[in-house]
Amino acid sequence: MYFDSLTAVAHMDGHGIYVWLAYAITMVLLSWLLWSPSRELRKRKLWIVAEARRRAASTNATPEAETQSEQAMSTDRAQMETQG
Amino acid sequence: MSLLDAKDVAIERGDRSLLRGISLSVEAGELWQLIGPNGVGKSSLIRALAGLARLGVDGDICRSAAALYIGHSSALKRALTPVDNLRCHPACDVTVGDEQIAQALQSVSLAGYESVPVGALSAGQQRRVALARLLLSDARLWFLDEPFTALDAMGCEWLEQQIAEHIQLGGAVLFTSHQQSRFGAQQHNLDLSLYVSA
Amino acid sequence: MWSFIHKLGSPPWFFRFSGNVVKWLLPVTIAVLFVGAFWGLLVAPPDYRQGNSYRIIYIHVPAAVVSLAGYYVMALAGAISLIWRIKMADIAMKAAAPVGAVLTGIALVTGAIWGKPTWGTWWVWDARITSMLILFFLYLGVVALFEAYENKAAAAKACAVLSLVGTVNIPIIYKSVDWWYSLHQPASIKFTGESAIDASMLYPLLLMITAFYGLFALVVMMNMRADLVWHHRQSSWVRQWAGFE
Amino acid sequence: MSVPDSDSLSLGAAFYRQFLRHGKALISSPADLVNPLLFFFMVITLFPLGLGPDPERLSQMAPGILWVVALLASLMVSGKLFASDFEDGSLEQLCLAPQPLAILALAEVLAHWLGTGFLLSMVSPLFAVLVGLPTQALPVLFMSLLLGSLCLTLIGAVGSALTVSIRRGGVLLSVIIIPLHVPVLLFGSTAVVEAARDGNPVSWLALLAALVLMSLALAPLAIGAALRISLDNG
Repeated sequence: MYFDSLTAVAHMDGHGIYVWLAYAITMVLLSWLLWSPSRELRKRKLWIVAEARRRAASTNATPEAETQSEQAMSTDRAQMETQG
Repeated sequence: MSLLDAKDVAIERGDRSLLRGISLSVEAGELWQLIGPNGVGKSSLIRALAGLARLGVDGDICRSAAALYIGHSSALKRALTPVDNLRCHPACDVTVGDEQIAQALQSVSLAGYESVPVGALSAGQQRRVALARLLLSDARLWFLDEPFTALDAMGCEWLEQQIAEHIQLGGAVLFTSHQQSRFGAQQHNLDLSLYVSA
Repeated sequence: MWSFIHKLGSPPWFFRFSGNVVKWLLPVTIAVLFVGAFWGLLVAPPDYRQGNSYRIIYIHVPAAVVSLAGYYVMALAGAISLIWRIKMADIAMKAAAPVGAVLTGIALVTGAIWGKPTWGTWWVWDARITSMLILFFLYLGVVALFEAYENKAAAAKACAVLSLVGTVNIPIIYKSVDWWYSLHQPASIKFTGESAIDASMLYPLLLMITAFYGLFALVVMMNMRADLVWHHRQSSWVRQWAGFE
Repeated sequence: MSVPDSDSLSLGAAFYRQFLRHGKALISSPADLVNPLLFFFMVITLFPLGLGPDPERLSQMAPGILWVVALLASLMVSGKLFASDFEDGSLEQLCLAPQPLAILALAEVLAHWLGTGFLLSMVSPLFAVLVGLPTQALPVLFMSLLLGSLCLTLIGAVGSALTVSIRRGGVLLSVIIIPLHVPVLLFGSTAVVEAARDGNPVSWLALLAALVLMSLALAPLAIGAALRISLDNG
């Protein structure tokens, strides 16, 4: 260990603010890079499961319910589309 | 010897597939009309067959002769005169002499308009200048997308005569049109609604 | 070997393959990242001239190196998609562009922060940082072009052409900027010649560079997986994956 | 078909025909030729207004000002290069022509360069006096702009081909093309700076000429590919 105490680590003879600022920004951006695709994957998986369940429900539903669920799916798809 | 062979052609727009499983072989002297409701993909298919679109087109299409495509837009420079437009046309595949151009313009009854900039002509007249290219090209395969739109009775009759003449000389024509078949038995129809993918 | 490359092109196979790779690569990359950062920040000695601000090199240089390599990876994917019309290469290119842009951004920000204590101002027009800024613009150009096209298949092909043109230009840009402004400190690692910094600083730097390379590959694969699931949301293997996993 | 069996068009004839077509279209609307020059003239006059009339300072910055404004003028004009062909459908026909698209596109780009970049470089010594460029640098300014504008037009044409099918493609053209213009700007303006300082501009002009040859060789390939892609997106 080059530094002997915690305060020396924070201070780093005057350059601490710059070093820690640089590392903080880098870690934030890198974690965002890692986090955003996994969130996207999870969101799409939920959408697919929901759509599969809706399609299964609509196959044995009455025609009247059919149009309603069909309509729900299309608005849902439109909302996904804008995000997608 | 078929001029155009298309096997299992599929057309997509965005990631939605419009048409699928189209196979077609056009022999010399044949006339094909692509029929189908609006938006079924007639224009996309004829552009794909002419070789204009590659993205979103699957299946293999091979043309064994030069192709001439006339679409909705006239491909004419508004500032140039009809003579300059026809002489310097980008897809023109033969050296065109002045008297041939004059003959062509005369044939589409635009005799007096040689030096009028195309921009000053009416839509129908511009359409006829574009169609005059049919007389100035060696291409044996014609792809005409809605050729009869914006044409008056005389223009349609002239175009029918050109197509008939081209067929007899061993050429082949594919065209899309809303009107019912104009050539009776002589014409093969390709009804695209049979190939619409679910 | 060829069958492996060929299988890479098929979405379901690639999806499973990349899933396994991500499973072990994620923890490894994060571990290497933290070890490298810890080593560079706390263990390695400071530079005798610049003092502790030199520790920023352990993120500035890796980000710069990987962002430049990332552009070539993106252009390679573009070339594959243009030449062999493989759809998977389109998805790879679309996934690589934003990652490269963010990494170049990191390199620029850390370079600017490093410049403050060393040269006294936030921005110095020196050769390396200027070339990186132009590389950042090249990335933004590719991303902007992709967003501007409605038909995303055409967008991928257009970005492929743009990134190939960019690749031809990058060496010229770097050289012309160097000649134009030849004051900058020589690149601290010259793999060919003996490197200008001694071993105690070199090892954490190499560790961080491998960590950044791992991170680049990781994020590109994860972006690709998210896109594949969306593109093939109708097909059975996606529904099967969603249903059972 | 009433066409006698005339020989099919040779590549050179097709190149010349395409060059003629774009040239005639350009000449027929003189505004397209004069506007870039007016733009160049007016923006040059902004700099002394902005930086102050002190001739010493102006002449020191003259090469940079002249070159940056020439670059902006070329950028502004590049957007219109393929726009009219795309709208009136002649781009489709171009792709159907038997000759390679890259060569025909090159003909269009050269005709466009003659109408814009070439004129700009002819007129630039006149405007150089406005910002007090030393007279011994004028010939080098002309040479560098002559070569540079051809390179800028070729690279701008790649951008124009990529963005022609996008409705508001103008700004996007600048975003994707400016980074590629950097080497041309560096070599060109440094050549003029060297000439103004009685240094040796020849090496920089040689580098610029090398860039021109590279662009002449590679840009048409990119332009051809980009035009086909834009057609599919249209």
